[in-house]
Amino acid sequence: MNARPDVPAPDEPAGVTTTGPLLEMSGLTVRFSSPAGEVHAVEDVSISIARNEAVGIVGESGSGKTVTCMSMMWLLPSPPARYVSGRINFDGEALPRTDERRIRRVRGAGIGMVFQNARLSFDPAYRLGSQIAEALRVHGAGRWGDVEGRVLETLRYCNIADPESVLRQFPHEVSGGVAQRVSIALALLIRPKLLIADEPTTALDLLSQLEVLSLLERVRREMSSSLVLVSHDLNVVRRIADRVIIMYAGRVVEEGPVEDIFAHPQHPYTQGLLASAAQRTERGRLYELPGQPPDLAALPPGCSFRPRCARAFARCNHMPPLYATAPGRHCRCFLLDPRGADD
Amino acid sequence: MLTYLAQRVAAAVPTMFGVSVVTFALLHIVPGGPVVAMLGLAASNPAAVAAITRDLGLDKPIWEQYLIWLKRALSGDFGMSTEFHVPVLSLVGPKLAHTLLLTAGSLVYAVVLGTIIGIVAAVHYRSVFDRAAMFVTLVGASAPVFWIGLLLSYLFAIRLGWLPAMGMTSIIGGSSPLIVLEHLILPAFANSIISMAVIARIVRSSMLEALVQPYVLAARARGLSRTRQVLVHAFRNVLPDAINITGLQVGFLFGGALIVEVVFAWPGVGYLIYSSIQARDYVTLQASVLIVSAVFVIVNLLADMARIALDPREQAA
Amino acid sequence: MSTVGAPTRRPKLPDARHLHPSGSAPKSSFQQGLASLVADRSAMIGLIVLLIAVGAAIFAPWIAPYDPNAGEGAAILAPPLSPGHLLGADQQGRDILSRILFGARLAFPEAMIPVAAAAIAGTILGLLGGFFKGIVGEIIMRSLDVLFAIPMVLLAIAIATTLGSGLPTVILSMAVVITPYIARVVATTTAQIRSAPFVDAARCAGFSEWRILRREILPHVIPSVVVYGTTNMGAMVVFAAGFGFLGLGAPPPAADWGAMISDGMKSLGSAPWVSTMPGIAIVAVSLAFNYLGDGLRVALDPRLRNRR
Amino acid sequence: MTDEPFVSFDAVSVIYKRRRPRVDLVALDNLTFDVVRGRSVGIIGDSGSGKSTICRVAEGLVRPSSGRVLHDGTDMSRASARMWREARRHVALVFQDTLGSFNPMRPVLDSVGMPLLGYGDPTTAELRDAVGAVMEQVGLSPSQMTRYPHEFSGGQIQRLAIARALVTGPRLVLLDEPVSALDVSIRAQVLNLLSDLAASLDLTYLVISSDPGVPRHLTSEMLVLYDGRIVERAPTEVLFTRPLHPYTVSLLALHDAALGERIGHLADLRERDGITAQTGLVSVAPGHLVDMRPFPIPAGWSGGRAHAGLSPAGAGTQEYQRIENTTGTET
Repeated sequence: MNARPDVPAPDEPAGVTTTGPLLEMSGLTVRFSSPAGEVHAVEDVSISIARNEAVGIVGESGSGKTVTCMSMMWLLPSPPARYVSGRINFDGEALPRTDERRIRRVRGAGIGMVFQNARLSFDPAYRLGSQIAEALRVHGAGRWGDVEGRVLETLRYCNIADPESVLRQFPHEVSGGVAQRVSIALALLIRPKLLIADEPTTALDLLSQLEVLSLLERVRREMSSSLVLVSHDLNVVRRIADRVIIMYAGRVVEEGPVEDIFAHPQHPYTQGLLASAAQRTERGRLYELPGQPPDLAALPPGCSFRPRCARAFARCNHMPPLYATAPGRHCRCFLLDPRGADD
Repeated sequence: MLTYLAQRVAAAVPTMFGVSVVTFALLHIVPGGPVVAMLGLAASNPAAVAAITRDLGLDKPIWEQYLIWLKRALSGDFGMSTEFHVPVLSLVGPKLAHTLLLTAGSLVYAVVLGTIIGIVAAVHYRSVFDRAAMFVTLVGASAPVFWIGLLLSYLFAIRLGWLPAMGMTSIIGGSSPLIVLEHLILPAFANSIISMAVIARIVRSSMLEALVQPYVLAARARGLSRTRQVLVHAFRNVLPDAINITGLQVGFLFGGALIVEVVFAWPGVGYLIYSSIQARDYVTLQASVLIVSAVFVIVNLLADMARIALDPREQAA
Repeated sequence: MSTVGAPTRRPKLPDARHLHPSGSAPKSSFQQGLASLVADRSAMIGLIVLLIAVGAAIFAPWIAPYDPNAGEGAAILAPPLSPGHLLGADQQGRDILSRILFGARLAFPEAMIPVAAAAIAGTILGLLGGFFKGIVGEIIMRSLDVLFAIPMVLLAIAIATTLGSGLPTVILSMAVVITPYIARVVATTTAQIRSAPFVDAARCAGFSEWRILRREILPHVIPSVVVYGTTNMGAMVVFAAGFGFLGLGAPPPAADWGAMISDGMKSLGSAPWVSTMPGIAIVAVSLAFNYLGDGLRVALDPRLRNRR
Repeated sequence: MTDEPFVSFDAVSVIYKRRRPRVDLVALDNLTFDVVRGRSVGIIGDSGSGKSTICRVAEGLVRPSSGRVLHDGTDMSRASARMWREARRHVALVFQDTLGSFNPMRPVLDSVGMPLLGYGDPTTAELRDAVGAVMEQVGLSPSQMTRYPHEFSGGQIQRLAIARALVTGPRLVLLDEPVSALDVSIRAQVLNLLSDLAASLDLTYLVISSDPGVPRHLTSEMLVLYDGRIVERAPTEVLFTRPLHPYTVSLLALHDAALGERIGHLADLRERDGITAQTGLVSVAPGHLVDMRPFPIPAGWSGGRAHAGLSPAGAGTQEYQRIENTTGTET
């Protein structure tokens, strides 16, 4: 096993309060205009990430999980995205969407990001080495000479065999697994306080998925940076995250410690998702969540899950709030209304 | 990579062969045969017809004539111009240089302005600039080159008098490069408008596609500035397409130059072809078409090589 | 008769939710196409301008104020809006408006006939070049390369000069010049579709190659040819005017837009309108074709049209 | 009805010649298996392990470089186009690129009804009735048949593809990654639909999937493919309860942490039964064969919480090591 190289933990600049959440996102609402009408991608989402915490965001396609994680550093270009509302507080300081200069300093330094298709997240016209150097240079890393050592070391830490030759290769010349591990290395190089991974294993073949997952678990154990892992695969999130947030039709529907959620999910959608993923069978047939994923341009009134919910009742044609059902646990369903779910 | 280039060069040879056959054939489908066409009115005198036929070896079988013609063409001998009674090559050679100059001038306009408009329109997608630029370029591409030339000539040369309206050199100023450049501005710009429109639209659509690619979003996530995302990453990947289109545009610019030369009396091959049409000087016409096409094939080849050199994926493919 | 596997027991299945996006009652593809075209404002403007222009061409003799070729001494180089001559008169005192109307009688055939002919020839060549790999395809594609090598204008001039000027020559030269471009559009579309999974699906369903060509490839090729043809009809009007300008079009004194511009060149300084007016007509018609072509591109593609 | 296998592969190998890079791609390496009526077969393995090539070979779209493909017992190596057309009548294929297998320029009626047009000459009325019937069978209302493919959601397009496969009453249906493009919550709907149809229409399936869970409920036997060759094959439940080959173990561990923990291992088997692992598949139990050849365990497979079963001593090719079954829980 490679001993943990000297990839320094993020050094705490003096004067910044080390207590309090690392990132606080409150009331995020993002919409897209499309030929089929206004798409409500994310509706009033509030997430807080503590320091050195791993949070999993789980949701199916169209749940808004990717838009949410990207909005943590106002990444989505608008147009086409439209930030209707939302405030972000990072590392104790407000991060207004208008402060382009400060956002650019946070992007890639405070927050590092890893994308779903790693090979496509590198520019096909440049070698991997020059793109890594470019990212470091933008954050004041000085000449390549004194950084190369650390780059090679970090690449080896990420299980890249022969990092020297990988640096000279073009993105399309390396495998998906290698590309993903290089992008993780690049994110780590800039010593981020928060690492966001948007479906890091989805586009990989099985063996590469194992490699990337093992690497993320190692980063989680050996690094002090917080991690946001976005995925549609519950097993992936269960292995890495401490806390998990379930999203459906652009809203958070359930949130809580990962073992709690897996042991006794409260929201009907979470229950359905877990049953489907575990391929539980009832009377010889797989557990089935009826209906279609929601059409974000034509959301039904009230709870978005109502059309597919077996336990829907009259009250569900209003939008339930996010009830606090236990310390650190929330659920957006009237069934969990502390005042009793009167029909 | 070299094999790919060798292939491209090899592919150009049959093309050139095809071009020579087409241009040679053109001379022979003239109604009444080439001789009658060349002699025009004097064709009524059978002795003259017989003399020319023997002289040009037109009595030999067609393919033999082609071989003779091709051998002489390769050695630069395209026969005598019936209008100016000088070897065609001496006529076409210098004029070709002037046409190349005019084409190069319009190419610079088209590429520089077209690319800039394309990039800015893509970055400010659906903005006022984008809509205006697309409308103006569409109108520009829908107007005849000579009409635009006349309008520009009327406005800037005749009414405002800023620029010369005719020719390449002025009697008083002589033919210093500055004077030539001054004469070049109007015709080159007139000729460039259609190609500028095409390049702008293609650069814009390629840029729109490139700007939404994951690697641009990733660059943004790494804290790169918007300019760097647009130019260093997005445009760098559009460059090979832009060069490819520019290569193809050279053909249009050649064609346009031939017509613009007539409007601005620019002493190029176009003007020569125009006058040789009037004078029924088929030998010159045929040679001009062949030479211009040959230059065009070579230019296309160069554009192809430039595109490959710039696109690493091409090299691997 | 079809051998449908008769289901022994129809399993009770949850009915899939109504279609998304929910749309009105499904009309035939023709009706959908028409609806999309009518809804496209710029395409409609293009269509109206074209209809007016074609109408002008057909009814020119009746609506033109003067005989296009009869010069009127007093009106020589009369400016626009002068009495009796809305758009003014040329060096021979001929009314510019009448000449433009009659010019349309030349402009449309000079553009539409070659594009139509080239569309047919180009489609056949393109299908052969794109669908049948092997030698046939290669020969066709290489011969097209030859035509591409010669600049369009030059090729046209070369053909026109050898066959003598006049309408038939212009139409033939233009057809020869455009065919390779249409053939290339068809060949690339065909080559793309050939490898699409739904073509494999057709083979698995027992379709012969010819039937695949007719039933799966043509529905993609025909719209792209129609759109490419319509959009480029405008460019052909401009190109045809080039012939007139170089004196290769219809012999004088016929009213040809290109020739009118070239005649106006002599008196550009004193009477710029002589050259300007026909140019405006060319631009208008050319733009109209472009917008109509764009509208058709959306109307003929099911994926784009019901997005509106 | 002959009880010949609907389709059988006899030592089929497929090698794609490639110019750049000049190495040949071995898609299938000496594959032998049968699909008999009523006993559906599942094939799992990584993308690029040659899975999709199996469907194309079974349908005759790709000719094998060596070995034979048999339909109902007849050797198709030198079959004429007409023989292939007849063979395809009883074997339907649901493509991996489902949306791509529908011509976007034609309403779904034409695509779903395509096999009918291929094998018969139905009138438009007959075509509409037949398409309407199969659409209802897969849970879609026939009124949608004039819509275009892009107007349907992922789950609905998958149902349409299944409907097309049913329209000529096949006996065997090849399902290439039937649900991999669908969301987890929609997958169960399609899988249940497939198992219902198998029961009601007496269908047999060949299910190709990268997710081991998908064929689990549809098949009675499973093959694990790696680099074009079978590394393990067993009755479905046996494969899930006692997977032996390290590759199978990793496939299962990735997709279901719990499954991964119930792991037997190869080494102690070899010692107990004295089987010398030299070439190819060796039978370790009735119907359970495992490839004993050394299997390269990539360096990255270290650690991992629920992945206790595998901890290689180092990188590179590695004789399979005796691994403690750390969890020891038997269900």
